[in-house]
Amino acid sequence: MTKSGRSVAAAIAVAVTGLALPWIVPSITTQAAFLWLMILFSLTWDINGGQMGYNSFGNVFFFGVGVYACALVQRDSGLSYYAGLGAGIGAGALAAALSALVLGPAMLAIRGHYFAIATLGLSIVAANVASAWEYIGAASGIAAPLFPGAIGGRAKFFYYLLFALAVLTFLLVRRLYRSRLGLAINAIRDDEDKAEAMGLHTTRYKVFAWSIAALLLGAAGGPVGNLVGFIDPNDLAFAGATFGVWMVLMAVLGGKGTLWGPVIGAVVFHVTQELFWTWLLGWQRVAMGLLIVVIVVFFPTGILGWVARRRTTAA
Amino acid sequence: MSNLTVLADAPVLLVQLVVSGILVGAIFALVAYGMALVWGVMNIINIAQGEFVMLGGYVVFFLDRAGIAPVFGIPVAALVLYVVGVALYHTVIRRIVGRDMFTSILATFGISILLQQLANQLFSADIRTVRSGLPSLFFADGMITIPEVNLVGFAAAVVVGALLVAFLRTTRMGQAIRATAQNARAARVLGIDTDRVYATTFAINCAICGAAGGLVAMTWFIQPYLGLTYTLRSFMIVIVAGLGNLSGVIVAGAGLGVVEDLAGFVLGSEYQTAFVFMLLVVILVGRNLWLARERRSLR
Amino acid sequence: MSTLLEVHGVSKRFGGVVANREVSLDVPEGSITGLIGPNGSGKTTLFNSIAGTHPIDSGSIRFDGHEISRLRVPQVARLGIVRTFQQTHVYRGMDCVRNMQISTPHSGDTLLSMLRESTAAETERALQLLDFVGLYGKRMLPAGDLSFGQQKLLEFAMALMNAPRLLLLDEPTAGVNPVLINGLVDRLKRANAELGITLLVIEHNMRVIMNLASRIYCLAHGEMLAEGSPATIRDDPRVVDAYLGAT
Amino acid sequence: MQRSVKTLAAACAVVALAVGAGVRTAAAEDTITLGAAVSLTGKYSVNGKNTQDGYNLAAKVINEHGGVKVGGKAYQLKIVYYDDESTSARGAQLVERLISQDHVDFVLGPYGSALTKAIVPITEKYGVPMVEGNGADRGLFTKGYKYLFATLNTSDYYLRAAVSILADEAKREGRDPKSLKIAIAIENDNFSQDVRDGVEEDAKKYGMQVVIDDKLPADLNDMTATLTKVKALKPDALFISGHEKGAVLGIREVAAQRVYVPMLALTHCDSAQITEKFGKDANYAFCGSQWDSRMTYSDRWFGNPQKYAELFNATFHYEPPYQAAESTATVEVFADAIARAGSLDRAKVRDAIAATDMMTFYGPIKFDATGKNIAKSMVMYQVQDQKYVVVAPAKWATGKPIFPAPQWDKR
Repeated sequence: MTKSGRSVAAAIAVAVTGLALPWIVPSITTQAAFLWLMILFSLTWDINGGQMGYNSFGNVFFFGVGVYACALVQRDSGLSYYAGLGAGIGAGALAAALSALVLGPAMLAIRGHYFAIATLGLSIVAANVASAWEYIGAASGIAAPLFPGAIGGRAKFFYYLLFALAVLTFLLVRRLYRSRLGLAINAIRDDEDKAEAMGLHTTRYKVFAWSIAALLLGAAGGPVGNLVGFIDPNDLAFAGATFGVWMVLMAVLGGKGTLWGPVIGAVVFHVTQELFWTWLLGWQRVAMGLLIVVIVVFFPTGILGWVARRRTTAA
Repeated sequence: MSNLTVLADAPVLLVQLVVSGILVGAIFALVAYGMALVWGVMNIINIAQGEFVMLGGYVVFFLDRAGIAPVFGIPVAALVLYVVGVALYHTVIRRIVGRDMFTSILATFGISILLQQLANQLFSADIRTVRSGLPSLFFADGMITIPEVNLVGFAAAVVVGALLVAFLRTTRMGQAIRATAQNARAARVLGIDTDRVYATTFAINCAICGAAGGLVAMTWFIQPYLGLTYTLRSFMIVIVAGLGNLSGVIVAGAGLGVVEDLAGFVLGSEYQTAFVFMLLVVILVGRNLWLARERRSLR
Repeated sequence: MSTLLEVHGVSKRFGGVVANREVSLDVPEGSITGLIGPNGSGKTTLFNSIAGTHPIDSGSIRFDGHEISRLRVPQVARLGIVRTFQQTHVYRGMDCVRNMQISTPHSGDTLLSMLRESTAAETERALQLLDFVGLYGKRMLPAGDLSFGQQKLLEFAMALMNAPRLLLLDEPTAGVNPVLINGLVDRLKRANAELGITLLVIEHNMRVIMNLASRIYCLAHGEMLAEGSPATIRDDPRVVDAYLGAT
Repeated sequence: MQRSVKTLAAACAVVALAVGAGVRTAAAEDTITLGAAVSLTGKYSVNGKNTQDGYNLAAKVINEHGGVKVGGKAYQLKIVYYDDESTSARGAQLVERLISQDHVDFVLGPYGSALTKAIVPITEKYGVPMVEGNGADRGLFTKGYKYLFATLNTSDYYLRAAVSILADEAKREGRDPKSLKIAIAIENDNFSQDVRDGVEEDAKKYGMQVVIDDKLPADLNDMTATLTKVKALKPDALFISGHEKGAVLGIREVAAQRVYVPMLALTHCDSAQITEKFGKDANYAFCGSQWDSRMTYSDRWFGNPQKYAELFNATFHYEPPYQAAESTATVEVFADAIARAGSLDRAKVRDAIAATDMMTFYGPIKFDATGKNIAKSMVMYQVQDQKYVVVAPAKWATGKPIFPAPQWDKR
C-alpha cells in the first residue's frame, strides 16, 4: 500500500468504528463518548505539553469555561434546544480561546515547572470562584436542559458530537504539526533561548498554540455538560483532580510529543480505568495511583517510546 | 465591605486574625521546610507532601487511641514516617532523581493518590481528631484567644527549623547533603554516597511531615483527603521564600496564614481559597515581569 | 564601507562586578571583525548586550543607524543580528533538516504564513547549507545526537539560513575537531564573501582569528585594551601582557 | 502509517474486549436487581459507606423474611454497586451503565444531593423508578420528576427547628424575636446551601437579622476568619453545617477559641461522633437529624428503631447514623411497592411507590406529588451532659432545650 493509501485505510477504519460503535454496542455509548472526550483531552494537552514543552496542569480551565459558557447560553438565551446548544458550543469555544489569548502572554512567559504550578493555581481559582458565584449557580451547579429526543438518543447525539470533535481535533493538530508553526513550537520546546535568538515570535506562537488547545477544549465543554446533564463546578467543569490530571497522564502514557501517542494513551487509559471501575470496587483509585507511578517511573517515554526502543534494540 | 467596617470598629480583631494567621501558618511552614529540602537537594517537587502529613496524623491518632499521649505520639509518627520515606525512596524516588522535574511531579502525584486511597480503604474516611487537652489563652477581654495547641505548633516549627539548620551545618551528613545540593556530580567524585544522601533527605522530609501531621490532628482534624491543602500551601511558601532559604520559609508561612485569615474575613470564606491561589498566580506572573525588566525570566 | 554596528561607551555591571566599562567598537558592513581577550574579560557579556540578553547600564548600541540597546532578543534577531553560543544551542529533539527549516528569517512572518508547510525552496536551501557545513549525511539525525563540534556546525548553518546581516559568532572553533578547523575558517570566509554577511567573531585561537579577521579588538578586565589590524594586535605588548598576565 | 493502522486495530480490539468484560452478567431468574452508585471513595465516602451498609442490611433482612412476593413467587433482592468517587460526572455515567448494561430493575439513590441531581435526569429518561434516602436538596423536587422518590425530609428542614426553638426561647425570656441576630457559616455545596436557605427563610419569618453569612469552601480546615466575626458581632445563634467536617471543626474551634454564642446549631453531629471526640466541649450544641433510634415507630421487618440499631450495630460494629437508616427505609419502600404492584414492570412499580403509605422504623412514609416524603418530621437534639437529648418535635422529646447556653467559664 502506498503511504497515502494507508492513511486513507486508517481514516476509514476510524470512521467506521466511530460511526458504528453506538449501534453495535449501544449499552456503552456514554463510555465511548467519554473515550472520544479523553482523546480530545490528551491531544489538546499535548499541543502545549508535549510539542511546546509547556506542561500545563490547568488546561481543564478552558474546558470548564466552555462548559459554563454553553450552559449559560442555553439557560439565558431563550433559543430552542438545538439552536441554543449550537450557539452555546460556539460561545464556549470562543470564550475559552479568548481567555487563553488574554491570559497567555502573562502565563506563558513563566517557564518550566513554575508554569505547571501557575496553571494549576488558575484551575483551582476557577473552581473556587465557580462554586461561590451565584449567577452561575455557585456550588449548586447548573442543570442542563432536557434533551428533546428519544430515550438513548441523547447519548447517541452527544456521542457523535464528541466523536466529530475528536476527529476534528486530530486533523487539526496533525495539520498544525506539519506547518511551520509546528516547527516553531517544537523549537520552543527544545530551546526557547535559541528560538528567541533566531528571531521567532515566541510569545505569539505560544499564545496561539495554547488558544487552539483552549478553543477545542471549550468546544468540548458544551456537549459534555449536556451529556452528563448536571454541571458541578468541582466535579465536572473544573475537575482538576480528575480530568485535569488525566489529560497529562494519558499523553505521557501514550508518548508525549507525538501525534498518535496521546490517542493511544487515551484509549489505553480510559479502557483500563473502566475495567478498574468494574472489577475493583473501592480499590480502583489505589490501582490508579499504582498505575501512574509505574507508567511515569518505568515508561517515561510512553507506549510509543517504549515500542520504538524495543524495536531499535531488537534490530 | 461591611466586613471592613467591622474591622475598623474593632481593630483588636485584626490582632486576633494576624496572630492566629501566624500560628496557623507555622504548621504550613513546617511542611514547607521538608518540601524546600527535597526540592533543593534532589530537584524533586513532592506532590505527596500532604499525604505524609495525613499519615503522620493517623499514627498519632491510633497511638492516642491506644492510650499513648500525643507528646510521645508525635516523635513516633516522625520515626514511622522516616521509615516510610526510606522505603519509598528505595522503591520509587531513587528512580526519578535526576529526571526532569515534570516526571517527579507526576510520579509523586501517583504516590499521593495511592496513599490517600489506601488510607481511605484501611482507615475509612471518618474525620479523626486527637484531643490535645491544652487550654486556650485569653487577652483583651476575651477578644483575642490563642489555643495553646497552636503555640505548640508554632514552637515546633521554630524548633524544627533551627534543628534542621544545625543539622545541615554541623553534622557530616548535613554537610554531605549541602554538598550534594550544590553539585551532585562533584559530590560523588569527592566520595559522597549521594544515594544515601538522597534517601536521608527524603526520609527527613517525611519525618517532618509526620510530626506536622500529629499537630494537625491535635489542632484541626485528619482524613484521607486532606493532603492537597498542605501540598499546595507548602509549595506556595517555598516559591515565595525562595529555595534554600529556611528562615524565609517560616516568614512566608506565617505571611500566608495571615493573608488567608484576612482574605477569609474580608472577602468571605467562600473566596478564601480562590484568593490565595490567585495570589500564587499573581506572584508567579509578577516575579516574572520583574525579571523580564532585566530581559530575564523565572526558571 | 559604512559602519553596520556601532557600540559606544557601553558599561555593564553585575552586582558589584564591572563586566564592561565604556566599551566602544565599530563593525564595518561586510567586514570580518575579531574580538579577543583573556577569559573573563567581558567578551560574551558584550555579545549578550548586543543581542539583547540583558540591558546595559549606559552607552549606546546602534545597528544600521538605529539604537537597539533597549530591544529584546527576538526583536534584535529580526533586525538581522544572529548570534551563536559558546555552549551550543540547537533544537535537540528535532532532526537537522527541521532545525534548518525553522531557521528561516522571521522578520516578515505572520501567524498566517506560519500555518503553511515549509516550501520546497526552503527545504532545498536547508539541504544546500547542510551540505555547505558538511552535515548532509547526518541530516535526518536528531540534533541532540550530534557531537559537540557537529552541533557547532549545525548552529552555524542555522545562522546562515536566517540570512542575517550581522552574525555574532562566540568561539566558532572551540570544541571542533582540529582537522576540520581550516575548513570551517574557509566557510566563514565564504559566508562573508559570497553571502555578504558581516561577521563579529569571538575567538581564542590566535592563529584562526589572525587569519580570519581584517580588524581586531582586544578586551581585558572589561575595558577595550587595543584595536587594529591583526599585525598591530599581534605586536602590541599590552595584548601580550594581558594574555600572559591572565594565564 | 502501517504501524498506526495496526495500533488502531489493536486499540479497537482492546475496546471491544473491555466492553465485553465490562458488562457484568445480568440478574438470574428469581431475583430483583437493584442498582446503586454510591460514594465509596472521595469526600462523601463516610456517608457513602453508611448508605451502602443501610442498603445491604435491608436486603439481607428482607431476603431472610422470604424476599419480595410478586404474583405468588418469592424474589430475592440483589444490589449491584458502583463507586461514583463522590463525583457527579462519574455518578451519571455509572447509573446509565447500571440501567443499560447491568439491566438492573430499579435504582437506589446515591449519597448526597449533588449526586442525586446528576443521576435523576437519566433515571427519568429511562423511566426507572429511583427511591433515594440521601438527596435532600429541595431543588430536586421542583423539576417535575416522575420517577424520583425521597424517604427523607428535604435539607432545608435540618435546622428550621433550631430557628423556632431560638424564637420560642427568646419569647419566653421576654425578648422580641425581631431583636435576634443570627450568624450562618455553611459549606458551599448543594445540600448545605439548602440547609442555609431553610434557616434564612425561617429567620426572615421571625424577623431575625442575619449578621454573618459565610460559605465555607470545600477544602477549609480552619474557621478563624468566620469565628472572629462571630466574636465581634455577638450573634444570638450560630448555624454551622458542612457534613462531618463542618460539625467537627465547628465544635473544635468554637471551643478552642472560646467563642460564646447562646445557641450553636449543627448538622451531622451523630455521624461525626462529636460527643465521643470532644466530650464536654460538645455540650449545648443543637443538632438537626433525620432520625433517632429512640423514636417509637414500628416496622414490619425490623420491629422498631431500637431493634434496628441493635441489629445494625451487631452487623457493622457501629451505631447506625440516620444516613444508614434512611437508606434502609429506601429498600423497604421498594419491597413494599413491588409486592403491591404485583409486577416488576417499571411503570406499575412507579405508581405503586407513588401510592405508598407505610410505617417504618425510620418513620411514616407517604409521598406528595413531587416525590418527597411528607409524613415524617425531623428531629432536633441538644447535647446535654455529653448525651443526645431529643428536644423537638415535642412528641418524642426526651428533655427540654437549654437556652441560652452557659458562658464558657461557667461550664
